[in-house]
Amino acid sequence: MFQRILVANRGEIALRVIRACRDLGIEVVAVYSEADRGAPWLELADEAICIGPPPAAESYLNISRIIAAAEVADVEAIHPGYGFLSENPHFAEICRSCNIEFIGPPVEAMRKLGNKHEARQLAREAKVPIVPGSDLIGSDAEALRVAREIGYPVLIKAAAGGGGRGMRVARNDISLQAAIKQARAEAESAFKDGSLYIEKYLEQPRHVEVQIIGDQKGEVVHLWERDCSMQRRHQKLIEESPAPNLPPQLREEICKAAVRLAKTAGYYNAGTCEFLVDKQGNFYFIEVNARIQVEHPVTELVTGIDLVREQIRVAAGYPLSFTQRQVVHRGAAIECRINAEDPYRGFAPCPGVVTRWQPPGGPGVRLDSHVVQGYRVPPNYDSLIAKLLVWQPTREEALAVMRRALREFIVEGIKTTIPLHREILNHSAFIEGQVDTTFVERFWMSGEQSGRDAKLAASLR
Amino acid sequence: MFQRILVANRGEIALRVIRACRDLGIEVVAVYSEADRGAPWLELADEAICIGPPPAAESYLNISRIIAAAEVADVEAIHPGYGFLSENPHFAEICRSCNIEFIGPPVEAMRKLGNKHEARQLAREAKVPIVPGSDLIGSDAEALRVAREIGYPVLIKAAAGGGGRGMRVARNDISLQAAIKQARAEAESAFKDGSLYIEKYLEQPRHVEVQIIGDQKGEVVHLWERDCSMQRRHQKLIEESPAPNLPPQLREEICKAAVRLAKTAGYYNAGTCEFLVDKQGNFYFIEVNARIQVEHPVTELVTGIDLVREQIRVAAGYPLSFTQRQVVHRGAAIECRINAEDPYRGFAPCPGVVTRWQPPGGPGVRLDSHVVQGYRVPPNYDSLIAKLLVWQPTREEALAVMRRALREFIVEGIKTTIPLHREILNHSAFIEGQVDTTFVERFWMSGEQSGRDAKLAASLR
Amino acid sequence: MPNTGEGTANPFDLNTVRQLIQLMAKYELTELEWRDGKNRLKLKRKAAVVESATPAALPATVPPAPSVPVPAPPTPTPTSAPAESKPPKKLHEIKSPTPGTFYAAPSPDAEPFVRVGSRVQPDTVVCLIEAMKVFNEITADCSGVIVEICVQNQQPVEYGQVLFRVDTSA
Amino acid sequence: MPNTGEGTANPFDLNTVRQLIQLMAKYELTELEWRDGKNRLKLKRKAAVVESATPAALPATVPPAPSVPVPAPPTPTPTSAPAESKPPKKLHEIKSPTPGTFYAAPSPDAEPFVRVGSRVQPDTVVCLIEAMKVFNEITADCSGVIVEICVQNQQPVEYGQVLFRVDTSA
Repeated sequence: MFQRILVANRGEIALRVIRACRDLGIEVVAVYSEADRGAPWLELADEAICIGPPPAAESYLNISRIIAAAEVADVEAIHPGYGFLSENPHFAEICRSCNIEFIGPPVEAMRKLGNKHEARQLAREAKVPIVPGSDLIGSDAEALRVAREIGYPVLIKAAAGGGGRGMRVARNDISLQAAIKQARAEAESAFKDGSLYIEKYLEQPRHVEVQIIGDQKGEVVHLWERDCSMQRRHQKLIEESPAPNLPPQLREEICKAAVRLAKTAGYYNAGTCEFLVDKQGNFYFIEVNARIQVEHPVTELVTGIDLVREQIRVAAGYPLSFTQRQVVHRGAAIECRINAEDPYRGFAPCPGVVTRWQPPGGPGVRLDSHVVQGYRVPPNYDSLIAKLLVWQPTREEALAVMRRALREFIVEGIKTTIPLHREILNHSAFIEGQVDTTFVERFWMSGEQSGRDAKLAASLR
Repeated sequence: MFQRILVANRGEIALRVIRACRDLGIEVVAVYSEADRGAPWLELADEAICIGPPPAAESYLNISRIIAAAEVADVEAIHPGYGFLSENPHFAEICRSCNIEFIGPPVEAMRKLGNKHEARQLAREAKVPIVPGSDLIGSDAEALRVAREIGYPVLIKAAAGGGGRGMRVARNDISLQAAIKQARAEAESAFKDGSLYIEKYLEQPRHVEVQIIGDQKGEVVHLWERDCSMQRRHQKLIEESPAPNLPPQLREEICKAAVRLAKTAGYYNAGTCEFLVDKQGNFYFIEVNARIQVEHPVTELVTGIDLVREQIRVAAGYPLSFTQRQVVHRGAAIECRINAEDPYRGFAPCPGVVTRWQPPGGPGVRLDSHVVQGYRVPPNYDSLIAKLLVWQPTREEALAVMRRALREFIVEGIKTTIPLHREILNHSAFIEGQVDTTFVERFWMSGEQSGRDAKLAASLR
Repeated sequence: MPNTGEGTANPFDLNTVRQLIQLMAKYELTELEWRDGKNRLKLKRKAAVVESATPAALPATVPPAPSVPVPAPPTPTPTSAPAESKPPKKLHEIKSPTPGTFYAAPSPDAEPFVRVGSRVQPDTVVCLIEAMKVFNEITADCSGVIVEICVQNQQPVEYGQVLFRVDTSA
Repeated sequence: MPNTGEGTANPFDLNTVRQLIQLMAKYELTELEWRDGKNRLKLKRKAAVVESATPAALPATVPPAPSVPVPAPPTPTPTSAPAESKPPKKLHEIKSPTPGTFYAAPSPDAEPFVRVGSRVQPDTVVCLIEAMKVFNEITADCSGVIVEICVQNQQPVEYGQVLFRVDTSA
């Protein structure tokens, strides 16, 4: 096993990895930018090294400085967390060429899965259904032909994209051409790669993803699914497992498809296969997230398996510590993402000093957060400040416990998504498990709703 | 189901019951003494009623004021928590005579089990082994005869006792007579009942207890055992489940004995049968705690069953929501009691203002605490301020996670037992599961150890 | 909403500060502190001992709110609000010795024990508090005139809740 | 320490501060504090000790210490401690532009690039920082005399860590 690991990340996921290392008895080195100097999670690392100024490009995204820190700190492996360099195959390659294990998948699999076109090819190979659509599109004429073939509405997506950037919906020939132009420009500026593809646009689909993990001996298992349909602008707000109202056979099929795809890609370590499920019960592969995900604790709660520790173990060359049969899904878990944002003003980021921090607790509650009272949320990075999770034997009980925990959770000094979550947890569509990926936009972000809902939110204290 | 419940308690257990009510959708009324005015858990109740001045006798122990509050608040049931009136059959009787359900066992069972002599009689009836010894002793001459019969060392105990008061060990005829005199005086002053009995004193036994719960239809199940051998002066410090190194057959026998005893006593609702286990693998019934216990969350973590909610359900007349077969023990859980005490000065109470409160979190951690930053621990009541719990698939992992959580836990302004727990979690005897009930006295409370250990503790930060 | 606090609004402006400073000079204050998060006000004038001719407008005795977030206890009885307004003279408060139900009169049809303006002696019964079916007679325990009845007939009360105010100087 | 801060919006402008200072002088204030996060205001006039007429030494802009417990960052390099002691004159600090390993000399047997007392120009190479097998030449970027070498040969350094202090007035 590794003796010493470096965490190339910040905030809650840095703390999560630090905790996993402590639990495994591994020494852990944190790196930080000047914006995070004195941050509370650094105290829990065995060593902390400043790697640059606040801009991520000069610190958390700066490969040479992170490698330099890893060499200076004499670590055997780097955990990249999520975001930043976690899905950068070049970084993984450099780590390994410096004899530092990258705690993540093999470079080749990252490369292939990181490109949507190649990922679709892999899915075809693995007989995993994909959204009907093109391969890469060349001319506008070709796009038009393809769009007509698969039928409107269609979605135009950047091959190198993510997080909703470079995505456009077109509902007819005219809007298609405008959409292609916009998407290409956006993709070029964001990813320096204007390649696009077109696919069938699914109306009000559900987002279901499968957690997988594999070892370096070729064994891959799934840890069942998560439903992440509660999104706003392709950013997840709430995740849960099991996916409500998912027929057992469909569930089984999706999970098996994820394993097939991972094996076909030669994948190891943790990853997530994302699918869309339409109202007819068809499922379509969309992408693989080749890293640990924000919402991984949902799966930890229903399986009792610690995913980050398992990531470290398989990166060190150990075989998986459990078989597929030993992965038992039990009860129901829900995660609410608490962001430093004002949900009633378009989710505007709200960095600042947390003057009061009174987290919930008691039975069934897990909180992953790097925040302490007095912590200043810096404006430079992601707005996620806490992941509030509950586990209960049934979904109904989990909803009740989440409501209770949200009520107990008091944050002052900055705005958060807590009041929005209180609303959602009382919304019949969510309670009944009938949410699709357009839910938040339709119910909370339309102009005429916001006034009423702000009042409602206030009344929910 | 009840619509509205009153919690006749304070601190963490009041909060625990409030949480259970929220989770069940039941309205909850808190009562408080003037010492607890403005306490944080009161905010989470639907209503809070002041019942008296700080002394417990005039507030939390004052039956007529609590009943008056219950009538004024129009509740259907009272949850007594632990301590205070929880094991007072007279209180239970008054509640029920006022048409307010007492969330606890039947009065008759409480009466019998509350008297050690009658409890031993019940155990004999149920064929549950008891510590060899007398029934009640009359004259000193009789005591001498009994002591010689069962063999020294012997323990003299108050029939109405608890918490170690009225207890004495005697190792020969001479010390026996002095011990009886002292014990009788202590018992008379503490319980207004000088009745004593003598029993075999077990050297370095382990404390193993079984959680049971029954419904009003006569069904009783056990939820497996807890090991609470880590005590100081008969006050538990650490509890865990499963009991380490307990042979499976013995474990099964003890659990079945507990159910037999409860059924014989006509018991329902939650309760705990306490046993001593000697080095030869014999077990002896000591007493029944006819209430929810401080350490009940240990059992909740390994079974996934919420005991307080189940208490409320069975009090409302529902049958148990699970059968014995459905109670599945999974993994390992440990609880550390965090008290406002200075463990290096004889566990002297340390009330005062908590100027910094930074609780641990992340995977596997549960915290039950009524404390928030700025809270003032009043000097009037119990010193328990938090119960830190962990669950993991194995005991070894649970120990690691507990160490991590204790390291993260920062409390300033008052002294706590946190540094002592950090020491214990690194002590080989505890790690190996070889602790008996005399461990803390032998290792931490002897004079010559305290200096070294204070230093060691300081070095453990 | 007790658990949110008024937080962010209400920043200072120069004009406010100027007026404060002028007040300080006029009344010879040596110190003035003023927070808002959890309200705090602190004023000092020359030596704290020399209280001399108290300038009227200074709320010198405002107790600083605890720096700790202490929620206001939920009161089931909204009528206790008048307690906040400063009573004028020597007022004695008659408080409830137990949680229970307040009865202003010995029976539904009877006259109330006392009204505002009633003169009471220490042993005058002023009301009944029912707790556990027992009607406890509450006596005034002071001499004076009832100036306020703080609760309504048949209202539930807490331990220590103010029932009456009596002007003992009348 | 970046994560305590004085609160987000509304920094002062020169005009406001000027007027505050004038007010302080006019009304003989000795102290004025003004926060905004959770609003705080604190004014002192004259002083309990009677500090005579010294309107000069007004600590008008002293930032209040954070009330928040902020942990000190763990430093892997104990030798940075001298940084605490106030340097005497105009000192320029040469900092590491990257985490890496500090080399005082171009090769193990060679003389160090500089010693205490060495005079440097902006383009004088003062050390090497090795990161990812690349040896980066660090230049003085100022003119003056080396008065302190803050790290030892082959010591690991962080980004921004002070390597040398240069007296630029020498």
